[in-house]
Amino acid sequence: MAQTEIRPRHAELGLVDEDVLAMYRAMLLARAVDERMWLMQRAGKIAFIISGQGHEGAQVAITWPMRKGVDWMAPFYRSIASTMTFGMSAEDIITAHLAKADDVSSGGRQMPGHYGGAPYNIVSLSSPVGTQVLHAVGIAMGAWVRGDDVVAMTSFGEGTSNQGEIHEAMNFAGVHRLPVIFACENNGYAISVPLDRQVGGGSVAARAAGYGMPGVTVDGSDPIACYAAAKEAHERARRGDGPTLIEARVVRLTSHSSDDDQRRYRDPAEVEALKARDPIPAFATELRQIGVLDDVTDERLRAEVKAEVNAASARAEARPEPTTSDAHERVYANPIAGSGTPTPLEPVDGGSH
Amino acid sequence: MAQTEIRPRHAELGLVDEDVLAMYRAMLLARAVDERMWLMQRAGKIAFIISGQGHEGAQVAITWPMRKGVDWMAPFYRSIASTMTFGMSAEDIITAHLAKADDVSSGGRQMPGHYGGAPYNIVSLSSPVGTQVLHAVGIAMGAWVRGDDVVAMTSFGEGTSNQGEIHEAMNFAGVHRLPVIFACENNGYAISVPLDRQVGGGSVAARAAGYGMPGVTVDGSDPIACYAAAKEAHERARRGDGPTLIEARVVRLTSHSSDDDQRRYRDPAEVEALKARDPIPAFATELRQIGVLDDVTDERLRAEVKAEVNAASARAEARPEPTTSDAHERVYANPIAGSGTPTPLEPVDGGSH
Amino acid sequence: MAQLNILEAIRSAMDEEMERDERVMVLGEDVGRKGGVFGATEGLWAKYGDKRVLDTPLTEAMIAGAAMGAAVYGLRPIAEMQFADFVYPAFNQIVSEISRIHYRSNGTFSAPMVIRMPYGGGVHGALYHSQSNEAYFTSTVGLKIVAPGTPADAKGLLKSAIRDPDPVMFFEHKKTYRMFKAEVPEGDTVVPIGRAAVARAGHHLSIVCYGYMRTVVLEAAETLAREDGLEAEVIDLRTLRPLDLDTVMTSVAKTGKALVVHEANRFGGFGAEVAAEIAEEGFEHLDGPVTRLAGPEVPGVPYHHNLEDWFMISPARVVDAARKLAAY
Amino acid sequence: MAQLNILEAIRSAMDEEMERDERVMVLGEDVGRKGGVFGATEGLWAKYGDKRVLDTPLTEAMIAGAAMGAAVYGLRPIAEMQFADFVYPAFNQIVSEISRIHYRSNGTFSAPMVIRMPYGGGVHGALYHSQSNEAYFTSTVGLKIVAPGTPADAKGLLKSAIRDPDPVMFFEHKKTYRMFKAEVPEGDTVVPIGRAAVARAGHHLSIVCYGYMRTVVLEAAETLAREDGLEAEVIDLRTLRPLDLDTVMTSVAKTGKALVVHEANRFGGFGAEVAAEIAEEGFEHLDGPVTRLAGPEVPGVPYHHNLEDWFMISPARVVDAARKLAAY
Ligand SMILES: Cc1ncc(C[n+]2csc(CCOP(=O)(O)OP(=O)(O)O)c2C)c(N)n1
Ligand SMILES: Cc1ncc(C[n+]2csc(CCOP(=O)(O)OP(=O)(O)O)c2C)c(N)n1
Ligand SMILES: [Mg+2]
Ligand SMILES: [Mg+2]
Repeated sequence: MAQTEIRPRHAELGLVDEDVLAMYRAMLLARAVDERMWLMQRAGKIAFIISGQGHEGAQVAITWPMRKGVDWMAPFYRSIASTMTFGMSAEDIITAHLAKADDVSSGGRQMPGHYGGAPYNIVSLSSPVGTQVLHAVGIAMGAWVRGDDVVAMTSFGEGTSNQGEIHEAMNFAGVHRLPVIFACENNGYAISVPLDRQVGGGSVAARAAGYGMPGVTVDGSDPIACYAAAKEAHERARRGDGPTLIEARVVRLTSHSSDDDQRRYRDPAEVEALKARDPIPAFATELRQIGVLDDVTDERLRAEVKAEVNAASARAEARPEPTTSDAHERVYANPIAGSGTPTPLEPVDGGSH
Repeated sequence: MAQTEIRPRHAELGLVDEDVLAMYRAMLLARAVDERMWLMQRAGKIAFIISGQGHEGAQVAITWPMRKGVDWMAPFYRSIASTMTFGMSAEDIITAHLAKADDVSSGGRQMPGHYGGAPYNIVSLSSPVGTQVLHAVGIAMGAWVRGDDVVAMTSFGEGTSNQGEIHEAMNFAGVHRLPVIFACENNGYAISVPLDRQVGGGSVAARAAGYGMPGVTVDGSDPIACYAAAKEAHERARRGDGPTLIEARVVRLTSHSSDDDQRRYRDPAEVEALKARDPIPAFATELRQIGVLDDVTDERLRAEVKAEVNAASARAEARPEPTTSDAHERVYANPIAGSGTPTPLEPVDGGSH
Repeated sequence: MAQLNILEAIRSAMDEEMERDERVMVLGEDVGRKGGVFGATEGLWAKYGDKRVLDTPLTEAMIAGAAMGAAVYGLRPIAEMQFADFVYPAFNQIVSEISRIHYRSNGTFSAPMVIRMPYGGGVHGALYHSQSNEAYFTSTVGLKIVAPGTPADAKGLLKSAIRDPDPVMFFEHKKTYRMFKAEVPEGDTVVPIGRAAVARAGHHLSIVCYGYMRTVVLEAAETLAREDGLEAEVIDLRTLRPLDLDTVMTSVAKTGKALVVHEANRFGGFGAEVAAEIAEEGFEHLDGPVTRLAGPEVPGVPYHHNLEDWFMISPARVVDAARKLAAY
Repeated sequence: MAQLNILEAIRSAMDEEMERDERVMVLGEDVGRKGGVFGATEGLWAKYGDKRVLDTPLTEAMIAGAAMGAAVYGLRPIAEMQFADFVYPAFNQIVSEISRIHYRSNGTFSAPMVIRMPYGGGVHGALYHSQSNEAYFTSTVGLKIVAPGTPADAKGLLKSAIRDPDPVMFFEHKKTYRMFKAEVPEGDTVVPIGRAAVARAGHHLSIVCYGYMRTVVLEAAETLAREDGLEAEVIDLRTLRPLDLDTVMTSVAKTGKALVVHEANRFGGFGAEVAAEIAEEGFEHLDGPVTRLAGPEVPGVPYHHNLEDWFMISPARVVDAARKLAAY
């Protein structure tokens, strides 16, 4: 399709046109799911939503080299596009948000945004930020000890990059050249606290040098640049050359979460300016420029995505709610009788109200 | 005294000959106290000793710019020379090791090596490595909030530099340009684990860039180089330009502690080679070369130091032992009656044996 | 007297103490311009500026450890943990350092500081925004632990905590923040640390609780009175460490029966200490077993409302447990 | 039957399990070439190599968190904390992550791993090399907690722990490491998690203990028998979570009196849970108050031997407490 003089960037990286279109579609789908979550939240169907809007370009592209069923991922709460690129379906995501009984992430036990999926090699996420980074490193350590050809990837924000556990994780990965990719999605804010109050010196990537690993900063609104960094990182990990820290500069298009209102701490002008860095129109423009995308295709993809989200929502909503009969189960893999081991709660009659 | 052609390094830094001689004497005194501790340990008077031998050059020189009664220090367990340079006496150190009732560090409550002294602005040290680094940063924060002209200094090993709290401490200091000096005494081992298994990339100083502060590596067996770095760091802190990370490459001349035997994990040749980097003969040679030290002075200083340690030991040994009458006191500054607040233990008659 | 909710009471305690004593400062995540994720520090940043109301990086160990350093230096920091669930990165600083510096330095250093933490469930926060993790701290010698249940107690106890020369962990049940308003004395009124309150007088059994459970238990007590003619005496501990056992035992000596209620899981919960003390001290008085009513043995409050309701202690469950005990 | 001390028993359990199952690995500070600061892993590095016996950087959060990642991935890591006192940097990983991943993933992930920790005082280790901090973990749902008191139990329970699909915290009292040798069954003998042992039969009172206290209490029991004609039944809990209340209650039903002994400070200690359970379950049987004997309320074992002796529970103190209770 491409009619440009120079070879398009993606071709240089070994991607064919179908690949970049598929990436674009993945971004559209993640955005559509995300937007649907907000609608459902406003409709009172979901108590809480934490969004990935603005991060999709980086997430799709950095996840792209990851091999499904082989590699592993320890995501964070904005990782809608990452987890979907790595195997989760729109229905999985929506089911988790609705906290249905058979939700693959947690069976309704966790809040929205706490992704996980044993079938997908996606490690179940908790809320304290940054803990997952050590899990990815532990998986990489496991693979290294066993001699398995496995790469682990983990994502986190720039505020989170200051947590001590991240330091310990990166250092350990650096010492043993473990096959792990650290993807920091730097959106400039940790809730209300801006980058210059979070990261001394302002660069997360600059920290890589202190662990003996490469640190690269990429424009997170440029999926091809992100892919290039991730491809290299993935190859490096597989070669046994160790970890890479990728800092993707992205934008947080929404408030921190549905509980936050960013107008309290961010200029209207600043918020307005974010739109110019939305990765989806940016990528669409690029794909049009290189002749990979046109109106017809774009409309077809958007229609497909919309239909997919509609169908996924309908199916997800129809799934059963959790009941309390097994609420005490699956606390231990091997429950041993004794005090402290969960048992069913006794029913109460409990007064007339 | 100096008769050399070029201006001696210390003069360039504004130190007069008496200063460098005083530094040399401080190193000798710290070494003598340290050696005395080992003797007392072997004699069964002290249960445990953790040594600063090999670190004295860096410790004396990095502490030198610190203003007594104004600045603050959060040391680590090897900081015999640092704490003595900052005000503790030989008698204070020996008394602490003997765990006497009026030991300034802890009144016999803590193990040897856990320095502290309210009269000296030296924050009481615990054992979990690295915790003290945040205290120094907190003091610097306090000074910054109040507008006080105060510098905080803290010391720790290269193994400890990997602890998450160090990352959080340095980053926070970097963000707000707090007046603090981070002195990493890199002796190449954390007990038995060598540098290349501890620090990804092998350089602690390289981490400073990731916090937006200068990181300098100095030869810890070269007191003048250490002083130069510390002087600059102290001035930077006072100017409001923020923290500095100094990595001093030192040697650990002894086993990790009296509980350790480094021959289990270190080559005899490696251990032998350490002596060449002992800062005390190295500094003596330099001082002789520049004409500041001669045999007479050296002997006088050594005799003085020996007498000082003898007198200090005698006085320390004569001090009273702690008794149990107040063992439950000074747990709370403001004890409030109630369960959980310590009370005296009831005496027991308890059986015939 | 002003009518305040608990959140307002907490905010006004901080404001008044910052006004009164310039050594008092607030630090934590989002406490500055945003005013905290629950709004506890709203307005303070504008009033006291960037340094005394300090937005820190997202690092709890640093918050606790730097607060301790500043306290040792002479300030009176109030450190906010955004949620009690996120205090664990600071655990080392709290239990190794903050709680121990006074003792280990033979009383020559101290850490006069407060750690404020929103805790508790019933807010759709699931496993990591609902924890009642007081038991990790109540066993720690050197700390004082406070968990108020009313606006007046929240304000008066926070003032005491800020002025206390020892480190105080201040547990704020987030479900109670805006739950109700109540009278709070105007002006500089402190509530002493270490004193329980008789929240309701009664003589059939004693129910011991704290925090949000005070509200739940009081509701249950009304039902018991109305439906069963049982007059429960409700003790709101307010301070968990040190424990005001005198007030508890005075009640138990009268009623002969004790029910201890808390939201956290039962095994190893703070109720174990209260129950064990009552059982040992009150052996002569008890005419029924010291009974605990606590959360189920699962690792956190689950999210789905069916599951969350299952987890939380309701007035109905208190009524049920009280009836069984009273029938003894 | 071999005669082993506790340290040898632990080492041989690890060795045999590593031999049996190549998924088992050891990681921690100085566990490799040095063989651990107490020698627990001596010889394993030479036998199993650099990766399966992995010297980590000095970072406890990393040790616990990476072990969990590896466990999720399919390995069976044994993580060593050099001293229990230094586990706190890993507290977040243990209580937020390791204990909860099974529940939060609805049973689809688990963390089959062991955290070994030398704990306890009486070794001149002072505040930070003497802690009995089990109570921070026993209240944590999702963990299993083991604290053996004999070589056979140490070996058999460590084998069970390594094979268990859940995370197990394994408390090794460092004073007992080389204290005595005793018979340990040869070969692949496991001791099940969750079962207490009657260490000594008796009928006058029950004394409940674990770890090093088993030795102290047994010595006291001999004195009581000899000097007072009192036959104490000694229950060694061995596993703290889950608690084998059946064995405890069988004893208490017989004796009518229970003394709970541990080394950690009393307020909020694990003994509170044991005492509260006995008080509630055993109300009908008790003819004396459930009594706790525990360490004093100071923030750690002090260093000077006068002070350390003051802190530690001695047989004499057990005798004293038992006499008072028996006289009830
Ligand atoms: C340990 C911990 N502390 C605090 C929080 C509350 N919290 C959730 S997200 C967040 C900000 C994270 O910022 P960043 O890492 O930059 O990621 P972003 O949300 O911007 O993508 C905070 C403070 C938490 N979840 N965990
Ligand atoms: C948190 C913690 N973990 C483990 C230990 C045990 N320990 C004491 S010193 C030490 C090694 C420290 O090495 P380094 O930081 O390089 O300092 P050095 O002793 O070499 O001067 C270790 C592992 C400890 N004190 N604290
Ligand atoms: Mg961010
Ligand atoms: Mg070292």
